[in-house]
Amino acid sequence: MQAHRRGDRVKLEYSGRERIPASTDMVWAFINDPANIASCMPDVIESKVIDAHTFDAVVQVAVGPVRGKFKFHVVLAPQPRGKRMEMKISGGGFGSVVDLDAGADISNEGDGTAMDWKGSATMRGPVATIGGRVIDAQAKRVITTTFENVKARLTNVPPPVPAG
Amino acid sequence: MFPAPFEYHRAGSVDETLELLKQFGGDARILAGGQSLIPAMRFRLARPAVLVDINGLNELSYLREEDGVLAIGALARDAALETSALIGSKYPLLSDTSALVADPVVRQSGTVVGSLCHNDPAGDWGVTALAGRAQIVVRGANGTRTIAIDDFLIDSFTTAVTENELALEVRFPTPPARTAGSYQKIERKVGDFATASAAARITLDENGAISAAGIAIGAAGPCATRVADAELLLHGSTPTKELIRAAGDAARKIADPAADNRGSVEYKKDMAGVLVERAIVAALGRLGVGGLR
Amino acid sequence: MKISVTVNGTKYERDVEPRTLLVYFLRESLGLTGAHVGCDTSSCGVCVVVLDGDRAVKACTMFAVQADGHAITTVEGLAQGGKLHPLQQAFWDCHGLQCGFCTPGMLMTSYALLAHDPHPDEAGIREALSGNLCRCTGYQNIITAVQQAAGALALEAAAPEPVAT
Amino acid sequence: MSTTIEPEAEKRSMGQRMKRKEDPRFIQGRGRYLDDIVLPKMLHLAIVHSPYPHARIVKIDKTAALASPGVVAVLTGEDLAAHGLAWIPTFHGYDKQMVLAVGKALYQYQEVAGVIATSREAALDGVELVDVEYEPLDPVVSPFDARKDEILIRDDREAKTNHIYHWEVGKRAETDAAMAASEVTIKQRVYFQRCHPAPLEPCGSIADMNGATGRLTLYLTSQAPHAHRTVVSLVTGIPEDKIHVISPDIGGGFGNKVPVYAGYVVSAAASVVLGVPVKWVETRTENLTTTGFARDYHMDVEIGARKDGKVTALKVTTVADHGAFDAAADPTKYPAGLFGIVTGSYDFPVAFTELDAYFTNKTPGGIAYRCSFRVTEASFAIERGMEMLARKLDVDPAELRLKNFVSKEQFPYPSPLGFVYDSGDYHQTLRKALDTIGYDDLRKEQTEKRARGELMGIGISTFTEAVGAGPSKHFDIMGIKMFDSAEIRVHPTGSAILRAGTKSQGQGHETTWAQIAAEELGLDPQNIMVEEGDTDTAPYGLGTYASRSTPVAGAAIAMASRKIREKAKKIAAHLLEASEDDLEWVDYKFRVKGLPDNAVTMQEIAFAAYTNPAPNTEPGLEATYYYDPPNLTFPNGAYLAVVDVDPETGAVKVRRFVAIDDCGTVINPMVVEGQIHGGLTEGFAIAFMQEIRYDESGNNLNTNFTEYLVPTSLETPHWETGNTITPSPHHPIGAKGVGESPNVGSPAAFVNAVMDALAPLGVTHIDMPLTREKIWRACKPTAGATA
Repeated sequence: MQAHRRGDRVKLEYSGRERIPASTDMVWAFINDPANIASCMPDVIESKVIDAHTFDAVVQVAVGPVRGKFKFHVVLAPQPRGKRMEMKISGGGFGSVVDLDAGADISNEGDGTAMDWKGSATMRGPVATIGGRVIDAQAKRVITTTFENVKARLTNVPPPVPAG
Repeated sequence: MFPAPFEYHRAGSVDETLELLKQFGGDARILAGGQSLIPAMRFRLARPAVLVDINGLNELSYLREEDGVLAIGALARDAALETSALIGSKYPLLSDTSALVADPVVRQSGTVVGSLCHNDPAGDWGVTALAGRAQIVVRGANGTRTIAIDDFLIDSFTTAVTENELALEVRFPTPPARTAGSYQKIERKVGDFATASAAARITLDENGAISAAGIAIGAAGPCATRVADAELLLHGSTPTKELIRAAGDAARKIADPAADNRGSVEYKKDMAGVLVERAIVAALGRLGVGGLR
Repeated sequence: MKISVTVNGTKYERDVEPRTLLVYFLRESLGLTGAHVGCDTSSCGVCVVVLDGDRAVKACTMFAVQADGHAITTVEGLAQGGKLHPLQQAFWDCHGLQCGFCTPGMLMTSYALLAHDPHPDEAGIREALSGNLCRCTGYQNIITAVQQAAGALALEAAAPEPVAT
Repeated sequence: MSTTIEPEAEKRSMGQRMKRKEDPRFIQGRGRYLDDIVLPKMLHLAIVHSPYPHARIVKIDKTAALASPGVVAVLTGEDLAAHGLAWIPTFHGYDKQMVLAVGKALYQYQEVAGVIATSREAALDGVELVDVEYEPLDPVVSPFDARKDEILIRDDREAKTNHIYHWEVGKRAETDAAMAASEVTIKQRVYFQRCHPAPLEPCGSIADMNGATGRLTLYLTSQAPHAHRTVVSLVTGIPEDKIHVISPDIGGGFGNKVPVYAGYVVSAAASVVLGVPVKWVETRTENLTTTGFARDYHMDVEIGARKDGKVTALKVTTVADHGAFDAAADPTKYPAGLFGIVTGSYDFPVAFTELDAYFTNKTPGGIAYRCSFRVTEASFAIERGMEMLARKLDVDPAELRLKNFVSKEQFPYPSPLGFVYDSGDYHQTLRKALDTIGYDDLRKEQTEKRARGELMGIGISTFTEAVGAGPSKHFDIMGIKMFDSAEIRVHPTGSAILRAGTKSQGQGHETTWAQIAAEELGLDPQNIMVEEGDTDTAPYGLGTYASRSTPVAGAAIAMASRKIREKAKKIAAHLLEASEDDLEWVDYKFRVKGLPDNAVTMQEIAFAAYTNPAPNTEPGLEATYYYDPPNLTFPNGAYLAVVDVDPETGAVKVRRFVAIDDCGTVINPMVVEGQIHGGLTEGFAIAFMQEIRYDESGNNLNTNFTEYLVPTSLETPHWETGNTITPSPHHPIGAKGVGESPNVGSPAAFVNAVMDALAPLGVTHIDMPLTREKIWRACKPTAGATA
């Protein structure tokens, strides 16, 4: 799985594709449950489902010199017609704000499902320039690992151990 | 800007350092030169609960050449390499690099091993370590292990050193005869991280063909990147303009930089190629091979 | 925690928080306000002091606790016996300063430079001072000043010990 | 000049390379800058900033911050509103600006709350804990988008538009007609990027409200302490006698320290509320993101000419980005500053310029960064335009300039946009620059290099500035006329104290002001102490910026000295037992005409003024003078840059740079050279690296020194300087001002040189900063197709 990056320092974009050996309906049902998504985010210390579409999560960040807790507020916006799931993840930590937007399109592929996803991270605040490369690494990790874990959970194999 | 509070411990020995790391685990960071860590702490981007200061371990400040290896201790500072006659005469690749890291005052504190452990994607030493086929010696509670640089650099800001280990030294193989290197960097001004960087280490055989090549680029991916295709191309070939251009193109192809204030992906990819070409030309120039530009 | 630091030849014992940066320790605990603060990223060099006689350090990128047991020289320690250090004299003579804010850092970086290399050429000085920013002078007169000071120090070094014949 | 008699060289003060009197304290680390001042019981203020460029503020929760150790208070915009301090007027009073955001945050990093604590660290700990809930709104980042009025930035204003004002000067119809009739025309959009002065000392304040006396002492990093005292009085209602502004040593200003900033107001409010001193010192990030930026002008430059190269018309149309408030630092009657200087050094028969300014969700500002109110933008526009015209006409750019210069016989020269230039000899100045650099040889070298495919360029800039604001008929700030002042008291033993309404930030006033007074009075400049920056002691003045100190306060010093000399003459007559009419001032002495040995020095006169005063005259020897200049002064110069371009990487090497300046009479050549070196370095920085850029979401991309690039000694070229002198006929000592000339004139020289190097590739214009990537792009074989 390859994550691609482009965009400006403060706006970083990632994309990738997961092939999941499960039916489209199963995948769709899985990612519509905030508890499932919360459980797929990496390094979650605690999470709290607020309603059918939102949850809060506290993530342990550990990239290079950065060690700390990052609070995320996640809102799921399913678009059932096109089987597209949009996620808005707003986070805070280090005196700055990071917004992650992710979208996944679910489609039939052979006897499984393809999940094409795209994510972008926008950093605001002093962190953007001093810690751009660090936050980039962390945002990439959160987004890619979350989708990898969705696949892993539906493939019924243990999720990969995140690097680091 | 002021760091968040932390607990400070000064290590009196390597063993004590390991003891402290064992005690505090992931909450602790090693403080060596501090030139990346302290600014990150001032912005509260880094907020370690514990700092283990190893600046008192003078026994780690060595530059030592023995058994075919140059060993650079964990406390050897960039400026020590910059001013060392040994490095200047025998290790031009390292000498070049030491003069281009950050700025001359920062280099009086910053350490080579610390920079490798920080593993900033735009850092300098990872690039040179790849081209020079360096190894890192790491000690933990269970003893010492030696890691090839390719296995050491894992991802942005992530290395093979675990929470309870201390990187003791980096080892560069002593260059065999007819070997030279060069480090090239584009920076917007002194003190900047690289827009693009490249290192080359070339060994010629008696007939003037390339018998060994180490080529790497920086600021062109999650961490410093070896340009294996260029190394393959160069190996066994006689240097020509076309060959060097092809090595540069291999770098252009593999470079996967992120766009930022320093430049677009397109520019950085091309600069990766240009700098690989220039590093090879400069290394060959040091071996008396000219007329390649 | 308690630290003991020798600054400009005087030993000070003080209690500091680990997170206190060396520059604030000097400025606020010891009242030595020559070293300034101009940025948060170790870029500008207005905070430079000399550690253990010959190492220029950015005092905003070092904790005061790290100076425990070490000797620090600041701009206030340059003049000896009521006489300006040749670097200070040269900065004055050559108009090597305007607003004066970068001057202590420039002087201390130059001091460490001359400790290692008593006869730097223009290129060497430009290189050595490239971790110190100045917004006023365009550096040109600073470089001239360091050259003048190097010459004066060489004369001073030669003077006290006449060659025996 | 004031005197036709040539004084003895060794007694002369003017024109001497006198070492600076202020230096001993700076080289010994004994300067006293704002952050060096510590007052008993002093608290520290740190500020909470908006991470969003445009957002509604839903809620501010102080609870956690107030519980943090050391935190004493948290102030928000609503708290300030209770004291009538939520909004303050902008520089010229046409708009108002929020101190702390109320309702909406209008730009990224806008001040939202202030945390006051017992230490700097504790204040920052508190800042982290202030919980602000934002509702982000779409930002407007470009003035061209602002113009559409689809998103209203300032709903607090009566006019529901982002348009701030339209300004124009000159003859529109005649210019359009002349342009249409021109045989050759050029037209180009030139963007002068947003940049920031970034003095090494950030801004700061210490407010100390004394509850017992009711007096507020404000230590400010202020280039204009008196103006700030008046503004504080008007805003707070505190009587002006109860406000004491002290501007200590300043670590560079460059226009950055002219406006009033939120931190000043919040620290003052906090001191009033808490009854103890409160200090605020900016971080570098705060300096670059919240205090006055400069430039941000999008200029369409149009020049018409005859085929023989004689210019026929000039038209410049500008769109200005002012950020979220109209806080541009310009005199009240000049919303676009002195942009009318855009006809430059050339004799245009007709010209017209207009400008429209817009609000955007960016930091407010528009300050005069080492510049006399938009003169830098104007000079860049005309000098780039003349270069493009030379290219179009295929004539040498030096020849084109020589052909079109205002000639020295034309002074005083009325420009088509309303200025009357005082003096100059543009032909001589450019010829001197060409000779110094060896222009003809360089052109030969360039021809040879071009034949080999190498890229070498020579750039010229021959600018004229308008500085020294200004005559009271035209120039005021919020109604206060832009005079300046000096007070001189000669002590009995012949030393003196001189106070002025200006404020040095490195310009060397303690030296040059003493030199002026010493020359006029025949005293030793070493024994004239100069004091500025204390509103309790200095006479009222408008401060130091826009190259106004020497033209205005320098004149006031000369005039105050002459007032003293008049009185001294009475005392001399008494001492020499002669009639005043029989005395002459020769060689720094009053002597009886025809009896050269019968003379008294100023020192002797000073002693007599206190011990043996003349009958029917007041004892003492002192004078105050408020100088209202009759006109602006017009420094000018010819700058030449030589560059080599590496097409492979886009790197530019500035090989040589020659600057010939005419700033009229020179007070201290050493100080003038220093000013020119510094200004050229800033011009170099602007041409090649300095920029405050925003992304499309309104994020500031250049928030500290790792991204806002200040050149070091290694990038900075070696400068070659020289001068010509045409004294200003209306200034008492003929001086014109110089601090800004090099920053005004040099950016065009650098850009013209690089464009000249790229001419063989067909490149005519690239906007600053000329980064390697932009030049690399222009050099790519496919550039023509993709540009």
